[in-house]
Amino acid sequence: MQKIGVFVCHCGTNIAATVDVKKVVELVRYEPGVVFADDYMYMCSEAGQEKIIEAIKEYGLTGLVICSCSPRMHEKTFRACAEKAGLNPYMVEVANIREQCSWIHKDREEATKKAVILARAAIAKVNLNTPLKEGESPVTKRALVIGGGIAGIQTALDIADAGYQVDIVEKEPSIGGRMSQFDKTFPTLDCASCILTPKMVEVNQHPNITLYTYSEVEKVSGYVGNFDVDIRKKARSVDFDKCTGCGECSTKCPLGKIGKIPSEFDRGLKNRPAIYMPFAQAVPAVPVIDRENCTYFKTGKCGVCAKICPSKAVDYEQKDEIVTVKYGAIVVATGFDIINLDKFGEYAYNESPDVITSIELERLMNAAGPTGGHLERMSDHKQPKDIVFIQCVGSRCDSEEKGKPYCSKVCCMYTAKHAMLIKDHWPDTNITVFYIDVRTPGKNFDEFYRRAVEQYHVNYIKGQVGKVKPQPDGSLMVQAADLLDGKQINMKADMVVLAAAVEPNPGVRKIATMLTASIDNNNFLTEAHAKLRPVESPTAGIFLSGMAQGPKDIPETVSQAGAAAVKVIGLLAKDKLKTNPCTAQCDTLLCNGCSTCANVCPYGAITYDDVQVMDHGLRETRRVAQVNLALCQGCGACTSACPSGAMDLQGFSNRQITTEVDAICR
Amino acid sequence: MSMNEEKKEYRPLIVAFCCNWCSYAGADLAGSSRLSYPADVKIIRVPCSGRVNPMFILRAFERGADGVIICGCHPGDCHYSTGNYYARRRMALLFSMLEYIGVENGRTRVEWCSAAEGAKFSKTMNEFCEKIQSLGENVRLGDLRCKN
Amino acid sequence: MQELIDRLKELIADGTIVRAIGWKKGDMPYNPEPAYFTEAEDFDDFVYDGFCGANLSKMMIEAGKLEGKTAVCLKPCDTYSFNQLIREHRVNRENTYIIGVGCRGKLDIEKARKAGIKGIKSISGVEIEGDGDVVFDTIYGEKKMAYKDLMLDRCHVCKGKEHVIYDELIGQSQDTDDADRFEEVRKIEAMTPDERFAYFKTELSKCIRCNACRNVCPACSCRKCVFDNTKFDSQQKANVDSFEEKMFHIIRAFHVAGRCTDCGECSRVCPEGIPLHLFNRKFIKDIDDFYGEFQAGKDPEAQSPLTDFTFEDLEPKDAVGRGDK
Amino acid sequence: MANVEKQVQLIKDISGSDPYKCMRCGKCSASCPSYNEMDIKPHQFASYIIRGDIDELVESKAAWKCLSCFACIERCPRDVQPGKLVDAARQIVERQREGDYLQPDEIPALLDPETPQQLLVSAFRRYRR
Amino acid sequence: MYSISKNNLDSLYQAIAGSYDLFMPIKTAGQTNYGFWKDGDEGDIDTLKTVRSGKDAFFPQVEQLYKVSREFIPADVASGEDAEKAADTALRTKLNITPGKLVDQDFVIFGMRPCDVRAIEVMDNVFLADPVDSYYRSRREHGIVVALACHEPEESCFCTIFGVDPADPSKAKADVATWLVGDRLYWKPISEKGEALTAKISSVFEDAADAESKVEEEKAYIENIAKQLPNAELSLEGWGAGKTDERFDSKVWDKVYKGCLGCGTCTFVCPTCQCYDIKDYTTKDGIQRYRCWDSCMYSDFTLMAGGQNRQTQLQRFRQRFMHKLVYYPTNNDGMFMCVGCGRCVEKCPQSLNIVKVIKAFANEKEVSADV
Repeated sequence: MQKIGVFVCHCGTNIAATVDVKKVVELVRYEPGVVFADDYMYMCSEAGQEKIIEAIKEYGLTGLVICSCSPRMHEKTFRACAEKAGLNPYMVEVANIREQCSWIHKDREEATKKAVILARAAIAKVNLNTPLKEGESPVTKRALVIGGGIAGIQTALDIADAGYQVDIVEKEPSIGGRMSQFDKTFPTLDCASCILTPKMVEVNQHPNITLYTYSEVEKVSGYVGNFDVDIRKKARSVDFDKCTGCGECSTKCPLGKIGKIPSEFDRGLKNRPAIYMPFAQAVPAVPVIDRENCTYFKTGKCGVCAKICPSKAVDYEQKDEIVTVKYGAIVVATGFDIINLDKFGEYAYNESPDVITSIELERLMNAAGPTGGHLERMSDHKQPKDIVFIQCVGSRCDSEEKGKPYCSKVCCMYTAKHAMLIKDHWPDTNITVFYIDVRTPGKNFDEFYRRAVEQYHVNYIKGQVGKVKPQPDGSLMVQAADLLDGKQINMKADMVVLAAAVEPNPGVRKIATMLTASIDNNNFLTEAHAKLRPVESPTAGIFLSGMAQGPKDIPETVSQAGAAAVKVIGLLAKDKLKTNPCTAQCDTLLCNGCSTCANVCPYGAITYDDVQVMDHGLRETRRVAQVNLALCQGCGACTSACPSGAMDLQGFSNRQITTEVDAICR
Repeated sequence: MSMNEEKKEYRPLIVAFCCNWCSYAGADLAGSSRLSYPADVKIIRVPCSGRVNPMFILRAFERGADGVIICGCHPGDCHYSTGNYYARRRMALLFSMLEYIGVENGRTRVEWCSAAEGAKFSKTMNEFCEKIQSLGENVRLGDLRCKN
Repeated sequence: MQELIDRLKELIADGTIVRAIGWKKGDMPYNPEPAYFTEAEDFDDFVYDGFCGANLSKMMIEAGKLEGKTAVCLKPCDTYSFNQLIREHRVNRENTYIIGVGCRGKLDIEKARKAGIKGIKSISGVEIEGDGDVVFDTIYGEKKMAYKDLMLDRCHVCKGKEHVIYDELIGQSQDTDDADRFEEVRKIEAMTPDERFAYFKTELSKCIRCNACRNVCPACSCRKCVFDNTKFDSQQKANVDSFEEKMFHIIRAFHVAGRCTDCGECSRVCPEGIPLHLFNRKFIKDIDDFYGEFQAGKDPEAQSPLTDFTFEDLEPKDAVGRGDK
Repeated sequence: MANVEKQVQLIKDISGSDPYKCMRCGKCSASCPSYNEMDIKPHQFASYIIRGDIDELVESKAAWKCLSCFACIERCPRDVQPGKLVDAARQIVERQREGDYLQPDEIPALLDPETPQQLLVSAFRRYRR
Repeated sequence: MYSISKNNLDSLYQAIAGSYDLFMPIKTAGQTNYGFWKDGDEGDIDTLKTVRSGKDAFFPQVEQLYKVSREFIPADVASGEDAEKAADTALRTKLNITPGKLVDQDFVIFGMRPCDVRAIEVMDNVFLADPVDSYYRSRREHGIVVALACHEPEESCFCTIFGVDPADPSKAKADVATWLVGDRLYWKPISEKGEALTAKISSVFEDAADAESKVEEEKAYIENIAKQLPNAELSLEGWGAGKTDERFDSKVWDKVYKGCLGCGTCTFVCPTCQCYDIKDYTTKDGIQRYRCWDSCMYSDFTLMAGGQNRQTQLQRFRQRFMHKLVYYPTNNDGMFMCVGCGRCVEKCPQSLNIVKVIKAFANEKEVSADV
């Protein structure tokens, strides 16, 4: 029989305002096993914990029930507190009477009654708790960064600089990501490639960093400290070691001249050959053959690139290669893209080549871009005179099939940037920005925006555009309302730039599933705690960096990348990790050896052995399940698959759960 | 008037099994967002919806629960990657069997609820309570011995 | 039958097997019992006729642990159970010599009793080969029944007379499948919830918790049933006319769901004549409907539907109310 | 006061939309073909309802200038659908007049060449469900 | 002797049920079992063998023994009465024990066959011997047994070898003997209790002048059939009191048990098996302690912390038959704990039964005699 102490927290008035704490104390005192019950203003405070420790010592408590906030909040705190008093930390159960009681119920009597029932369930459970001991598992001192944009690059560099091995997996032929497509950055108007390219080179040359470009993560198994990752290195068709990056092949590829393959890097504003490097500063500077479009791969004829390559690096026979590497930690930095605009027919994006997205504008303004940095309309290659920017295209949109409910965060700033850059080059241009709200929280951000208005006279109009109509004369008619002046506007424009909403890279869902990292409704990776653990996934050993976690600009991305790196370094610095003791356990006397549990175990933690058992005097050799405690993550899938009840989960045993059910149903 | 006061209003007893990673967190979020739902719902924390043994559900009914709801991560989001897929199959078969033996539809429910869906959690619980309230007391699965 | 006996004796004589599991003549003309045969004279009592309905595959769990090979006589449907036991590592295939025996449907003496036949002294026409009527010589005179009318219900919905695993085949089979396997389930599904509840309540109120269904079931091969398990707090012995029987039978059916081959032993042995197969068959029908057709025991490599999934599986809320308009 | 609340609720019920979701982006006003003839602009409908100025809305010109072209409903990013709000306001008027609903087969007789096409289309759209 | 037309049996049941609880064979879902008859139930006395015997009348499968519940008075309630009490949790916690209700009303068991009536005697030896089982005794004291002759005994019957007379229930320890002959039921009270019952319901009976002769005819008919039954001459030689050593270590057990599934069918349909288990069921505020039938064939029968005393099915199988045919007779002046009802013969899923066991030993003897 346990000697249980029950501690009911007021949480200031958070609990006490709706739950009669004294009454809870009074009523649980009579529950079986309870020898002590008390309440306190803040149980998690130093003084509150002291109270618990004293009671453990004075009453020789063997189990604790804390009625307080969610166990997700303070279970760890109270376990540590129990441990301080010499009690096994797993003899603590938390009854959640705040989030799941006082905060959602208004009626005091009802809430008090429920709190008592929740406490009873926890008491009944503690009666069956057993002391558990954490195991240990080793840590592989190598990290994987998925995604080679600025987030991935920064994380990798920081980890590598701390002396740990890092691998970057990038699915494109070059690292650099979205940032490499940008022209200038706000609010300082630095040239994006001037600040990014050195970092890309550094990554390439860092002794601790291995690059897997044109590669994808294929399979992930294992757990924190011990991940096994299969990486598919897609066939580049160019020998990495032989290629000098001279670019001769790309220049000579016949398809480059016909120009039918739109360049991904230039957002389709330009075409590229079948053997190509995405951009001039690509890292690694080794081209790939796009086998889907290459004439040689389609028809077996051509072969020009192989013939002209001075170092004989082109290799049509190359195959995809899968390498398996062990990692201790994984960082997801898969970045973002902009949403598809098909659903926004009113903005005529698909109708007119002169309606472009902001990323396309970045390419158009970039000196290395399709127009050599000259701003021109894609329809007639004339320089636009009147340019309209439309904000919030798909952002802050309630309709799920059209857009995204969130603010994309970066559009206000880059639009101001675009406006100023255009005005700088072509001061005669008239620029109108239609906005809903201009959001500029950030260091020097509002100053930046005000500069666009005050210094460059960019015309900001509050009011979302209703329609963009291409006109027969090649111009665009923009229909809007100036809400502040109360006028409807019909405005002619030469070019319309849409600030399309950002969304996580579509590939992230697959990766998150492989990593068992949770993801929110918008496909952003969920952090372990929005405030306290913002760069960690709830899944141990998985860390988040950059846009994959939520909309953010470059400075924020870089700081988050650094934070993720620190978390990884902290993990890799450990030699051993403590493992969750709430693992499955097999009762060999009940086990049939039927393999049902092994079939549902997601971690391959169950194996079968022939063991000698003594079953009530009967000695037999039986095939029974064995749980690898280092692999078991405690999900309990095996326990409900097991027909005989041989498999049980420590900390959430069959008995413990049924007893909770009973207590609730009393 | 006094008649009404004496007549005890029927309040259902509802057991909710919530997975630790998504739904329990969703319930916490409902709490911190003050999105109320009836106190009739009592939550039991389990590591994963795949941990919910059909026996727990029948046990709850046996002991007098009027409704049992299992909440887990959305398919594809299971913290343990596959637990909810197995749960989905188990519960589909179990619910169909309960219907088959004549238990009213709607006493059992599975809902996928992420940690971000506090509003959904609260809405689901409100709906479920309403449903159970309309079904009334569970007389078909309860064990009479528990009543006295 | 003689061919079978001769072959088994031969196998013992040449050392292929040490013993055989078959049926031993009963003291009544209709009650042969499953038995071991080791010595030549043991075979004097060997019988294989229409009343040998017992599924012997489960006996191999224990027999497989014995020294030397054991031959077991399996009817076509029994081989599915055996395959399933192999899949679950419950039998030792290396230690088993499977003789697939022919079958033209097995008989149910209860059907004769229901037809008012009693005081039976001897029965003819139940031999394994033949096609005549069954003739009962009773204290109250001679009675006749068509073989088909005396057959176990399960034989009318036979899975087919093909053995899915065997070492050798002896004897001919005749098809007996002449009814729709899911007809009864559909009939119940078409009832109102109240009618369904009343139906199962009446049937299950007869249950005496003798555990015959469980103990005979080849899928219920647990060393210790969860209902005998003190650790789970699920132990039950009593029968009360409220919930326990439902709990027991639902969970039992659930535990064998995806593993039950529909051999029909549970309904055959129930002393109260409860149609227990209706639970299992419901699960089989649902599995077929929800996840594609699946026959347990057909392929020992196939993943059981409950330890498998697809991303697009049916949601539990769509599993119910399918009959509602 | 209670009456106003009732009316607000009625509008919410009829329109099925939530005026609180409006973020004043003005896409409705931008899209509205009758904008210039309206005294209350489409993007203001939500505020009128939130404030409870139902009478003003009902008595406005705007309510009767809306052509029910549904451009605002189609484009509203917040699902507030001002067109439905103003339509609901009109229905309130109709109901106050205790006007009976028409059966579909009564309509042809009532048609005269002066009836705006738009009105019919709008009615059909609304009652399609 | 009284008589009633078979067509009028329902009015007989109604008459009895008017004053007593009536426990009798009722047909539900195709099977006939004993149960408390109420209007609308299908009484069935044509079926020779109910699935379960009538022993539930005195020894039901589940029986509540007593209830323990905890009661707790909250401090605020107690403080109104007693300040000292309010301060001390222990003083405000109470344990209530409520014993199960003993039967205190007469009830009628109708339609028991002579073998089942004999089985009551078997159970009496156990439950009424010191220490007396008060639950059983209360039922015995209040139960009025109406026995029914076996119109056409079946091949599984072997009651005659235990001296049971299927033809004449008046020889059994019943209160009323009845015969169902053709379309009439003949009714003859044979004890004081039986007379009292008859007096209470006499209005439903009709005159039947030929009653005696009809019953005599029926007796002869039954006796004639009983003689022809295949097991009418089954010998019990070698069984009975004091045969433990002779039988216990026999090699025959090794063979006969092999098909046994370890289910409890034989035990639960048996009219004489009287083993039970006592268990607790946790309720809202305490426990209910109940007893329920147990089967010695179950692998967890008499399971104790240290394990079982019978670990193999062979041992369990042997126990059941040794108990019926040797141990019980040893303790009860040679009376066997089998009445030859033949239910196990019909119901064993694997077709094992007590007759086969008796025969197996008889055959073994022949074999060894030959050698």
